[in-house]
Amino acid sequence: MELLKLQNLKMYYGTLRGDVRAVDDISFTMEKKDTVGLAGESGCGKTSAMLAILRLQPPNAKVSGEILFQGKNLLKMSDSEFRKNIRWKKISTIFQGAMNALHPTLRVGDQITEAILAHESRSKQEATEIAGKLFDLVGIGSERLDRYSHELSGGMKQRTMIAMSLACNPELIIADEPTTALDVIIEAQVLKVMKELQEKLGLSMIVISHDLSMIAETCNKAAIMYAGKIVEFGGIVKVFTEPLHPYTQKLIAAFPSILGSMRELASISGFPPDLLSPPPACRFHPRCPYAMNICRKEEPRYIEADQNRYVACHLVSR
Amino acid sequence: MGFREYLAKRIIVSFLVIFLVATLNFLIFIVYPADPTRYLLDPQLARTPGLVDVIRDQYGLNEPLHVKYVKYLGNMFSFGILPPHFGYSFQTHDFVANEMAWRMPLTILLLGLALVGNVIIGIPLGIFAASRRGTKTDVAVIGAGLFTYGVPTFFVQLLMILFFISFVYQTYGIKIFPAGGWISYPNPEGLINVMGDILWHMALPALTLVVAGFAGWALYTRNMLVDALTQDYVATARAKGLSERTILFKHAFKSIHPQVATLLTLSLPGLVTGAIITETIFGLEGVGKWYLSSLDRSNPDFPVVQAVLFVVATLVVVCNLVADLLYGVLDPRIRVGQRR
Amino acid sequence: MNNESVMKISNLKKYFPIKVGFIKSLASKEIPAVRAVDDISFDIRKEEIFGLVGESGCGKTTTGRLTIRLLEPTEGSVFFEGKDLAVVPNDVMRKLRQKLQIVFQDPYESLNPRMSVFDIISEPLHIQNITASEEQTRDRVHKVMEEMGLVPPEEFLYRFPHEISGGQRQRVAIARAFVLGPEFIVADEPVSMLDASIRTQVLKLIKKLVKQFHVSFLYITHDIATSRHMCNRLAVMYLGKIVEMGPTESVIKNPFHHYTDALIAAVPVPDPTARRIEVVIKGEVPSAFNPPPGCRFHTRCPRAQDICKKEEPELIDLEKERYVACHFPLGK
Amino acid sequence: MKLKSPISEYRVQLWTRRIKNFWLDYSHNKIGLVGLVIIVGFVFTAVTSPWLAPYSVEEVRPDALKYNADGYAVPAWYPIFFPATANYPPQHELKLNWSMAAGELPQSLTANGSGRSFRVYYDANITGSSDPVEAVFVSKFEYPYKYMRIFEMQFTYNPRPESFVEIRRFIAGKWRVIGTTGSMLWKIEFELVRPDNATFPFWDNNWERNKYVNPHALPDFSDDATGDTITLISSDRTLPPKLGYEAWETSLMTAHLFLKPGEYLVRAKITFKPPDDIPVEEAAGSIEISNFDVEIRGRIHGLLGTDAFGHDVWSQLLHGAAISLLFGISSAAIAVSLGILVGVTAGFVGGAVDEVMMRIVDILLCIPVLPILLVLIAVFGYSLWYLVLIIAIFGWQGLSRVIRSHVLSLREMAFVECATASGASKGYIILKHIVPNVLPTALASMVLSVPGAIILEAALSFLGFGDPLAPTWGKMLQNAYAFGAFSPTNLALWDILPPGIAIVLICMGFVFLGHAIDEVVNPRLRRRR
Repeated sequence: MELLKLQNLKMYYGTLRGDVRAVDDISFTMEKKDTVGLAGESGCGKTSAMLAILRLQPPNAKVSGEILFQGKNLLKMSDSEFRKNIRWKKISTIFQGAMNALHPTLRVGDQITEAILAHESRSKQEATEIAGKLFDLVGIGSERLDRYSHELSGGMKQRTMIAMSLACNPELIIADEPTTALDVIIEAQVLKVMKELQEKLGLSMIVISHDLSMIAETCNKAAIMYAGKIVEFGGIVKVFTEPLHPYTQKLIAAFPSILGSMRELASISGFPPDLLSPPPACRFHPRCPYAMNICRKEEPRYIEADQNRYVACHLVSR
Repeated sequence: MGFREYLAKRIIVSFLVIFLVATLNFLIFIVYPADPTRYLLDPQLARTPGLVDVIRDQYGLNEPLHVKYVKYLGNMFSFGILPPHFGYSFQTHDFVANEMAWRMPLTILLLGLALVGNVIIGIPLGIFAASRRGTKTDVAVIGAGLFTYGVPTFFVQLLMILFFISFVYQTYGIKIFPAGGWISYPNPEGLINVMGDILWHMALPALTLVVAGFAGWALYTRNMLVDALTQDYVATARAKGLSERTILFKHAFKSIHPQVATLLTLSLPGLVTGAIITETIFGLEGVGKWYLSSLDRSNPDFPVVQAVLFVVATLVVVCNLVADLLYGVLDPRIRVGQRR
Repeated sequence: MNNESVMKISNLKKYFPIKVGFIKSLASKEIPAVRAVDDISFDIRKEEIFGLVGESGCGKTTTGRLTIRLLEPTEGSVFFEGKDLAVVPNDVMRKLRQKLQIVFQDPYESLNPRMSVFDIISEPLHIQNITASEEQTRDRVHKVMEEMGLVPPEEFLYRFPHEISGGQRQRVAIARAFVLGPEFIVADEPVSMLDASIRTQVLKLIKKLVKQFHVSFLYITHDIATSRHMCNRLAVMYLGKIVEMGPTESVIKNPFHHYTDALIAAVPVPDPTARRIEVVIKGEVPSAFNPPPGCRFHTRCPRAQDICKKEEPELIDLEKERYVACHFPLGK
Repeated sequence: MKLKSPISEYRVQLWTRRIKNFWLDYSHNKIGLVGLVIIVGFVFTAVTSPWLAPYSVEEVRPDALKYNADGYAVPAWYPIFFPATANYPPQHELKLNWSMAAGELPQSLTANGSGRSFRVYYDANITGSSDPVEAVFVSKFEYPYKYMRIFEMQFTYNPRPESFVEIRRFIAGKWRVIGTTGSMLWKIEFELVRPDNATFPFWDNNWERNKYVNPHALPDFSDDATGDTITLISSDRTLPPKLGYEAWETSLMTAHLFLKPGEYLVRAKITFKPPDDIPVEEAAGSIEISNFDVEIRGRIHGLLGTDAFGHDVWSQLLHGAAISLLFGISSAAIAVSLGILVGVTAGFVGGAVDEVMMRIVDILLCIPVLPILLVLIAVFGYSLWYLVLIIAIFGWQGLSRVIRSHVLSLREMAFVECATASGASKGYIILKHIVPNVLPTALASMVLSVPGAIILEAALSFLGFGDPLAPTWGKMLQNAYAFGAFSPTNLALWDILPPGIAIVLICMGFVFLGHAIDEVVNPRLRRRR
């Protein structure tokens, strides 16, 4: 069964100079136990998409389209229903930069139990026990429940966030750049914890990152975003080994690998567009080496190129 | 450096500050050229040989500087408990402490009422505005706060007098507030009546201080809260499905507690300033008015000025110390020495 | 590239004293210090990009600053053109600075927001006072901007840093470093703040400049995968020490030190089909304020023995320019 | 490709662009524009006040003796809102002419002159009668107002027996002139005639005489009654009793005297008669009466009425603008300079210097300023410029903290290290990198600290610790408060509200301006991407 289905999701930020089209008509579907990687460069709208799913968008954002979660449209839900039934209980998150995502003057344990108490009718003691188990699970140790966040190291904070995201046994976890700002070895440790939990608990996740390597390691599906649009979506192996969209091709080739033989790194000429006035038609055409006339005139449709492979490019649709 | 060591350092510094203030306080009146005997005495009598010296002796004005200084320090640091109780007032020819003893409670009452009023109106209003960021309520609070910044308190007080006293009372005869002073004449009978009467007289002055100040408090609180509300941990709390109330009070407001404590201490100097003007305008016989009249050009009363300055400085320093303590309790992160 | 060395660093140390309470400082005689860089030696050759990798807090950035004397070393020497930069008088150092430059990680911080691109790039010329006329200044700024791909220069001259994109800023920062015609440049994570699609542009620019102007780079990074593409030789730092050093490809393919091994194993790979061996070491980097005795890595090393806790291993030449500081090197 | 223009031209372009960009950003800020308009308005007022104000500073200072109108005269537009004030008299300063009353003059009198001064000659010899004769002079003025409170009348009389009678004796069959003499008794009565012909005598002198003159000697006038200028003010002690009122009933009295609009008549009746002790034929002389001025103290005056001393409020308000602006800006500028100096020094030098400076700032921050200022003023003096200095000295602490922390972060910025790496000296870095980056903050903070200084000065003036000679708004409020503007009889809103509102307005102007500048100029608030 489909766990989450985005249909024509749009999110525009109203600014004085016009609408910034941060997310412009994206669609994808994920099943239970899927781990979808949402990849793209900074400012491509991946974090905005996450905020839209969590309904945490800033007040100047306009969201349209459909977000179907287990068949229910999240955007049509009332605030209180969404808050009580979906947030954390069904969909939880691991935020970017755990040092800021944890409250500075509340004990980390309390921050977890508070989430449990908000959604489940349990006693304070039970909640503390659950939190302790979660801490053991992510490898921090339940004895650290009464610490403040500033007393934990960066890796431990990130683990705390992971433990917190598991507090109410959610159906879906959205992780926004979960390992950015961590050192390589700590990052590997955290990723290992995430992968283990994924296997053990059968989690469904959306992982948002600018780092394709990280997505390659953790996900089974990947969505590549460029300038507010998903340009390619599909199974992780297919997307990485046989990329269809020129942007995906270039982006993957731009990532250096520590394994295998040395290869030339690809570069993409030009700069990412301003989402206030993105290029017309295909948004990638000014930087695309294969740009044709039609690319400048017509926006490519987002089509199913293969089974469960979606792409938006004139090269493919022709 | 531990918190305890830090606190010990603060206490030592505080004591030094008080000492420094006391010394400056002494020096400034050495610099002042006027001779108090000039206005202590009837000009006729001043010609009487020896009388000036007698008076000067009585007030300890003939002693050498260092003796004066030591005596002065003794006077000050005994805090009015040991004689001669902050020295003799030139005006009343009595111990300064005796008069301060009944004036001080009046001032503390006034400032206490004003502070409590500001806090219980301003802070909730600020929270309310922050929770409604971007709405008209919020804009109104911001506007009022900015407005407060540009409006002299004494002008607000004059306007209130104009309205409540000149119009409502004196023109239309409706006596909501008394016309001035701190107690009715003749004095009411019985302790409770007296207390009530004093409170009634305090009401309008305190109210004016609240009116002139609450919007500033609201704006500060609002700004700090809005800052806190845009922090990532608030987004976390929201994503956790906590109610807006919990987010606002448990998460956002809790994180600004230390700043509120700081704000409280920083508002003290302003309050003291407010006392002088308010008491003068409303004719309250508190320390502020007393202080101002003691600075009268033709008839200055130095011992009073010195005593008041010293007591105020001590109070402010002590309050700052308390705030430091509070800060350490409220913020587990306390990074020593990096307050504010 | 030849083997002539441009810069030779030997036994370099940098300790940062820590502020302690007055009472405590009376109690202990020794002034406690963070040993950011603790006795390291290496040399950088002409036209070489020398990579310095390690996790945050390992002392690589401090090393970079020490090499061009942005920090005063506690001990040791930095030889450049036969002079020890650690002890040369200030006026000589001032002249030498023409040949030593630095490019920083964050292009948002390394450009003064109140200065225009022209002012930023021409600033070193003013400081060193080497152009005779305004025209000369102008021409040199123009030339260097063209080299950096900031064309046409007129379009950028008037702009302020916040008006140009991240990639362009980093080019401006590099232009600024190149305007004096340097011989040695410290590049402190020059691309880590840039997007993947821009990153390669800048990396290629640096490689081009090395060839064209015969400069040497000290390339500081935490990203070992990128350093593989950039550096001729690599030194791996851990807690203020160099634990391994050698030609890049050789170090990556065949690490001798357990830390290097773990570091390489931890790097994610942009290839879902690759199944790499998971050697995830436990724990986090200990504090540099009180580093472990003996081999500093022994607290986390999977093969630590008693000797590792007591005796500090020397950095020795194991084979063909491959230096390692380990009692039990991998594969030996 | 080559840059075509020389670098100096490039600089001009850069600055033009900077200013243009600043203005583009600024002009989007509505509050900022409002603030700008307010401040420009006040600056304009301050610059033009010497020409714009109806009265000069010296004319409206509390120590100025001349009245512009009655104390607490209402503004001219008041009757629109308060019809009761409709018939209030404006300031009248009439220079009236005398004329003879209708009817024949007695034979023994001749009058001479016109308008401002008249002279009456008396010669009893003509009729030989010893009966008193009288001359009546009148002066008229139209008075269409009501509710007069104070008036002032002034006239001069001058008995001058310059025409005297020849003393003739019948000697040797013919009249011979044997000497000259002139002597008379005279009296002036002064009365006001209301339009309804009710007459109120309100001044007279007793009979006076000029001296007998020795027939054989030259006239000697040394003991003569001399002339006098009589000033009659309605509040004179003597005037109300004469008219049957108590001394404190002055305004009642004037209201009664000037009851109805219409033509008022002032009558001066001069009576002559020969003294008893000389022959009738020898009685002669003259009196000159001149300069009849009537001042009716206006109860309605100008744009904003008058203050307690009868001085024009509008003029004071205009003159106050210059002082407030000058005061606020100069003390803020000095304070900000100190703040930059301390902040940059503490932040850049660091170490013990920083520690000591910040401790001092800590102490100064928690000291209540006003009590200290009061002592300092009491001890050292009340001059305005002195006030500027001490307010500035107590106004830089907050900014120096902000600047210090800013400098601390700037010092660690990569671009500073870049400059160092290029061989820049510390001085260069401070001047080229640190100061330009803190200046915008300092500028905004300077603008924002102007209101504080203005309010502090107003408060000090209000407490009577301001410059006694400067017409500041705080002083206006003090005078209003101290001299009865709040009493229900006066309720001089025009004297209370304008200075207060002016303070509020100018402060708001600076607050708005400062906030807008802060928003525009502070890169923290600029979006990074």
